[in-house]
Amino acid sequence: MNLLLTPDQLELAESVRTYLAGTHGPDVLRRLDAGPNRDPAIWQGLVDMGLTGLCVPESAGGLGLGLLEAALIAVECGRVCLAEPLVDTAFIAAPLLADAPETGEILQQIAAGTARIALAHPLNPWIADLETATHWLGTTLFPVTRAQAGAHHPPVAASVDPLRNLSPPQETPENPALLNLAALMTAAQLIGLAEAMLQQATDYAKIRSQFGQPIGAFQAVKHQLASAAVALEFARPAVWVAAQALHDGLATAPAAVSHAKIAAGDAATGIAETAIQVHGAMGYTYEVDLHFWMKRSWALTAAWGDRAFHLARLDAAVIGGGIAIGPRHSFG
Amino acid sequence: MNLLLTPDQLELAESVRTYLAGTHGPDVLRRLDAGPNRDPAIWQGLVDMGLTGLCVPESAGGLGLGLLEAALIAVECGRVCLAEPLVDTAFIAAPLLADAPETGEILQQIAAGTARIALAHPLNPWIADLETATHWLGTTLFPVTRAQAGAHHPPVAASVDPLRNLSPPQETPENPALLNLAALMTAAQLIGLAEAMLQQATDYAKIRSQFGQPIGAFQAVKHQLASAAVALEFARPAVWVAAQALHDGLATAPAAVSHAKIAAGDAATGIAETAIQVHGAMGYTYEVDLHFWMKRSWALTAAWGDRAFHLARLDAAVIGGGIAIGPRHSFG
Amino acid sequence: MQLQYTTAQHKFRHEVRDWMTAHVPKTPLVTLEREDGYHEHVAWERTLASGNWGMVTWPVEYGGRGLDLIEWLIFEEEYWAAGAPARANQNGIFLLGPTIMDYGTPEQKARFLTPMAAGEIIWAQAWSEPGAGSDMAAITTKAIRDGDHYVINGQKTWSSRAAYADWGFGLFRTEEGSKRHKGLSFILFDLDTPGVTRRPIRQLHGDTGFAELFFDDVRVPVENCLAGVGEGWNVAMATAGFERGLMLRAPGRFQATAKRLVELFRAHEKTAAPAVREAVLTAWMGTQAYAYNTYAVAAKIMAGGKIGAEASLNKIFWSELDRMMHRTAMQLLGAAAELRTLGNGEINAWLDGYIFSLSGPIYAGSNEIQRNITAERLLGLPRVGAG
Amino acid sequence: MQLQYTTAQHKFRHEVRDWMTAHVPKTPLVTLEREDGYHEHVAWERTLASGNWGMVTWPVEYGGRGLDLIEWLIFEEEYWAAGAPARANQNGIFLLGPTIMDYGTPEQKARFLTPMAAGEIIWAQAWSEPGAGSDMAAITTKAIRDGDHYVINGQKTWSSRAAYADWGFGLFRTEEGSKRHKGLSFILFDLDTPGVTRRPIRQLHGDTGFAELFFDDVRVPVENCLAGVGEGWNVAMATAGFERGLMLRAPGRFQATAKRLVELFRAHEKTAAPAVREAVLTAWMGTQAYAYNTYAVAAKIMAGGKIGAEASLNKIFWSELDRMMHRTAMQLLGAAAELRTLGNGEINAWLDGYIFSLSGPIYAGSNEIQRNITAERLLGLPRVGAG
Repeated sequence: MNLLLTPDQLELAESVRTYLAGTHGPDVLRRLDAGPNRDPAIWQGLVDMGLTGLCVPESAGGLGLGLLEAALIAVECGRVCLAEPLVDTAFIAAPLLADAPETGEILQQIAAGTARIALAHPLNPWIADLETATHWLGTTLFPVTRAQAGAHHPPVAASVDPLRNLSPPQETPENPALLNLAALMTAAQLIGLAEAMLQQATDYAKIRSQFGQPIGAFQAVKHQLASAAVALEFARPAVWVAAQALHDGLATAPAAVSHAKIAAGDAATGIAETAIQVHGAMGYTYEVDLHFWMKRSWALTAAWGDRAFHLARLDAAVIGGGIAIGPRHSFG
Repeated sequence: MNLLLTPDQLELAESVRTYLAGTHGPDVLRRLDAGPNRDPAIWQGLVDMGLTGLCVPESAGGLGLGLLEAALIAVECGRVCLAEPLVDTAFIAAPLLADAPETGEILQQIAAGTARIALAHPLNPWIADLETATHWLGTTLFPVTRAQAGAHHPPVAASVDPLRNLSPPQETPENPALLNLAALMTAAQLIGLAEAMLQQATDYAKIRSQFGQPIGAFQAVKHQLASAAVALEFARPAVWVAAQALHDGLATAPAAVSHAKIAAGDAATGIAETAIQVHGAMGYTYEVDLHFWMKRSWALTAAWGDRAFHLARLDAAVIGGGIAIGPRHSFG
Repeated sequence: MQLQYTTAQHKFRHEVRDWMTAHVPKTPLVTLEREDGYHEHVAWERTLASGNWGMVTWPVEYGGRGLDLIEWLIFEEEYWAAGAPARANQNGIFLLGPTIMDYGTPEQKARFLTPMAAGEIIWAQAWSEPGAGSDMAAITTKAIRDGDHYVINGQKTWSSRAAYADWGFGLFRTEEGSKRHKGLSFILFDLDTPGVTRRPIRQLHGDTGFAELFFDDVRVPVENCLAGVGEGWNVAMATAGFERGLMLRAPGRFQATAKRLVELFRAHEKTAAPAVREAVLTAWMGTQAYAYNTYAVAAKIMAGGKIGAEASLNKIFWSELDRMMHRTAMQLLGAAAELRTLGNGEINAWLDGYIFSLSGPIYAGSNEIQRNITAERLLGLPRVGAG
Repeated sequence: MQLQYTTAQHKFRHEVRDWMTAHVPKTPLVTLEREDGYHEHVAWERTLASGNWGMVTWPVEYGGRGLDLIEWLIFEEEYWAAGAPARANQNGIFLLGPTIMDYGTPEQKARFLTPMAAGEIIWAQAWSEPGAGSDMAAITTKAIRDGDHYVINGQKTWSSRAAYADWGFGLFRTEEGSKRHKGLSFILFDLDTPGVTRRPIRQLHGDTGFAELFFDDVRVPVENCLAGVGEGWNVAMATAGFERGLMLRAPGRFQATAKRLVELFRAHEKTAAPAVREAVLTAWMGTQAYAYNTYAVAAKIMAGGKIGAEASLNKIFWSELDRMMHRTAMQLLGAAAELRTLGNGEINAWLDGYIFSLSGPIYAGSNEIQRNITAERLLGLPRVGAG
């Protein structure tokens, strides 16, 4: 029993954080918002970092790392509000395909960055990043036809998030493994989004002065931000545990994933409200970067099973008796 | 359409507040707590003020005032944490009996203070103040037999509120009119309790110093107390409107009563938590008077229909379509 | 206490209802935060004025109907029940108008009030500056007397309606070297005066409702100063009182939101989270309580009373209630909440409403400031320490 | 990350479980806050010690088992799952003990630790004074050196366990005229020393758990001073660190509460308010998150790390979670919530638990102080302004 992240895991996350901080700042988000909102150069950079192959077996040219490592990188993707479909392709589709029989060349193509995989599930009223995808995955993998790729003009569903590209849904049956993995990775991105918004609000509170002192010196501001820090502190480990439980195939994994998704979504949407309040009127403008993170948070909180969906799953597990609860059952 | 309290109503409430402030301070609560917790002298004082006859028709020797006046006095009873069963006898039983056919001498006895009426309803797992009552009221009025009066030794149900005397329940069918009136008057007492607790916390915050200033100068304390003031400001009118609606026999009265009971209970229990937090360790002691008000608040919040009961009634009215809602229906 | 409307009040309600039924646009207008939508909303202001519904509580001589506050509440209930558009002239009719009536000269009243009620001149607010948001007394923009003009230099920001409106009003420092609340004057100015530059600010939702205003030697006639020179702070506080107080947000607006929320809930009842059901009931209770409170305050004012710091309780309550209602709606919409237009092709008004509701606890004096006011002026807690 | 227990850990868990099954009193003890209950709980401490379960993480030479923190967490899980009593010696084994191990002389360790683990000496805290609650640096009680003794004069209050315990520890001003954090020393004293007067303080629920302590020329040998003279503040902060940090509240305690809450909900499901259902799920999530976090911190410490200001996040979280769970239970009990004993004759433990949970956000450093620490030390916000 050991819940510590390993030095290797921390170093991996650190290196990706450093790379993204240097190459994917708010200026990039504004550029993407102004023009075409996907950029092959950014994608190629992620490929060159080896991130597309993170969960691809070494036999297929990847790093063969696990879901916890993937979740740690998903956090970093959320932290910089990454628009490229790295998480969907490399951290959700790849691990699922790696477990599938007969996958042909797709894993090599994912690792090489030549495959981009969109994900479909009946829970989502749309499919994200279909038009730039080479394949889409529901219960099995399909190549994306020109018709499908073009399916978004018209009509693409416009998201409040200017960097999200949504197309009409693809008919597909439920795929529980896909749902759990996607919900987990969405929770991980929400942690990164929440951490970034808390950082932005904290930074602003240090430099914005009113009544002769930084607003961050006022207890009213301090305590709002402190409460945000508490929410994050206790949402994070729920995501790590869910990632490891899903990786280990534990029976409690679905409940752990729902817990992680709810906790991360509540932290992100709650901190979004705190962050705009701390920014005041500035936070209500498009000129402050905050809005990109807020909008991504709203989108991801409801994606891959909204709060009500995951609460209902927990309800069946916790109240319905689906899992053992109490002091002896911290981990099942 | 006029939601203003009349000068007469305000003056009446003011005079009762002044009288109770002078005769029923915390010292009295401590004395009652130490000895027998009812005091004929206090009761007689209320009788001499004419309060037992407030809702008794003038023809029967009362003042013939309405439910709104009674609710205003019930607030004052809550404010001083009154233990004598004035509200049950004079503001709940009396108006019900005044509307009943054939009431014999009971109204005169209530006005004269010689009758004390305990109230029974299947919703309550106990009956309050039975042992000092002359009668009990369910759907009809019964004299209290010695056996019943003695029914509390043994076993009386011990309330967390040291000034509440609970006896085992009396079998009785439901009486909707009793329930609505009792829930309304309970809500009114909760308003008074909440106002008193907010006042106590505010007074303490002005005199208790830490870090070289009154704790009330800290924004963290200020904002907790300000939020308490907001809760009270918008619970109060719900009680006035419910009182008038019940008095007028409006179809929306039951929903208005449930609204009032929930809002007043939430304000009281929430302000109880704020008040103890502001008092710090002092608030956790029996030596500070606050605990009397907190305990009464917990008891009354759950009495005469708890939060869940009144929410369910509102649910049927608002979501279930039992009443008209929207901008045109502020008052039905 | 009297919970029944008079026959006259019932009659008035139906008069409003009939007019609204006949005149409220059948399809919702484009958002007021966009230029095309702004003009649609100004046209609506003029339609209202054509029916003499511009500002029912104003005296008849200024284009009002001289109605009392209860009639105003009835008007607002019917207005929101009819789904009528937002008021482009909010700043004028609810904030500046009452201020001019209290502080204006007869000439100023004649000159400004009638076109205001007629919707001919739309007003922008110009309170905040980059360094003076919650701390409005930190205003630095100067208006220096030069003959029969003031010469204004400086910058205002987050000025609502300033992107497209005709005139603006705000506080300016008329006394050089003055500090804080002293030496400020309340000045009205034509937004097309040479030297005024507007820079529309894009808001969260992408549209441009408010703007930055740059003043470069802008000459404003001295007769545009409202009340005495140096009296600006008190006049502004009175205006802010109106804003936070009774008239900025009529209960009908929120009761209409609560009703739509109940309907949304009914449509999503099966998939709603447990607490959402309770939130919907809380929304109804909250909007009713806000209505009761407003009717009581209206009666108090009609009886000669005033609104003081209680205005802060109001502002905290409606802004946090409105945010809660829209947050609840976002939860009910689930995965569709992020979509700008819903399946039926309709605009996702709940999303826009949620975004707008996030500004409620910020504008018109942040709720942190309101809680300070509540604690200090209503509860009498000491001012020592950080606000 | 490794979510599986080792065979040895499983074996240990079962060893604890078997012992608890055999020894935990079948009927709940009288509350620790009453004299009779106190003695029942002290007897339980001695029973624990007889099985060498007094403090499993302590070194063997002091009567511990020298187990690691994961084993401690397993022990606590079994302890709370078995419904074992509250720990009368909490102050000693979790707070003072570790402090003595870090700062004590060999003599002090030998003298105090073994009887502590054996449950022979029960310890009381003596931090607060009437004028020094949240602001502990305002302590004024003096301990003036006189030969080989300190002479203590002054008053402490809200001293937990002081009504009945054997010894106490606290901070005293050993340097006359010193201010704030300077000139304080950490001193241990026998509560039966001549000149010590205990005045038990009646608590909210009516029982007397904590007490006021009056010191009137109380002579305490200098060797009872822990760490250097004037070092008291730093030593106390370390102790407070333990208190807020890992060991004061083991996750098992709250997981047991959450489980009982789920069972209570199942029994009242039909009449529960909608939001209560969600609160019950939130309780489970919260207690699980607290367990995950504690396991992670334990692993971090085992790997040589330290707990810093994160301890404040912990204290805020568990205290507000515990209050929320008991508040929810009170709602589920409805009209029966106010009853001290329920229909089945059992004590209404939820009521007592709710009352106790209200002290959680107050003791061990109020949550207002914890949020200041979080904002200033973890987020780096400025200290200027009111705290």
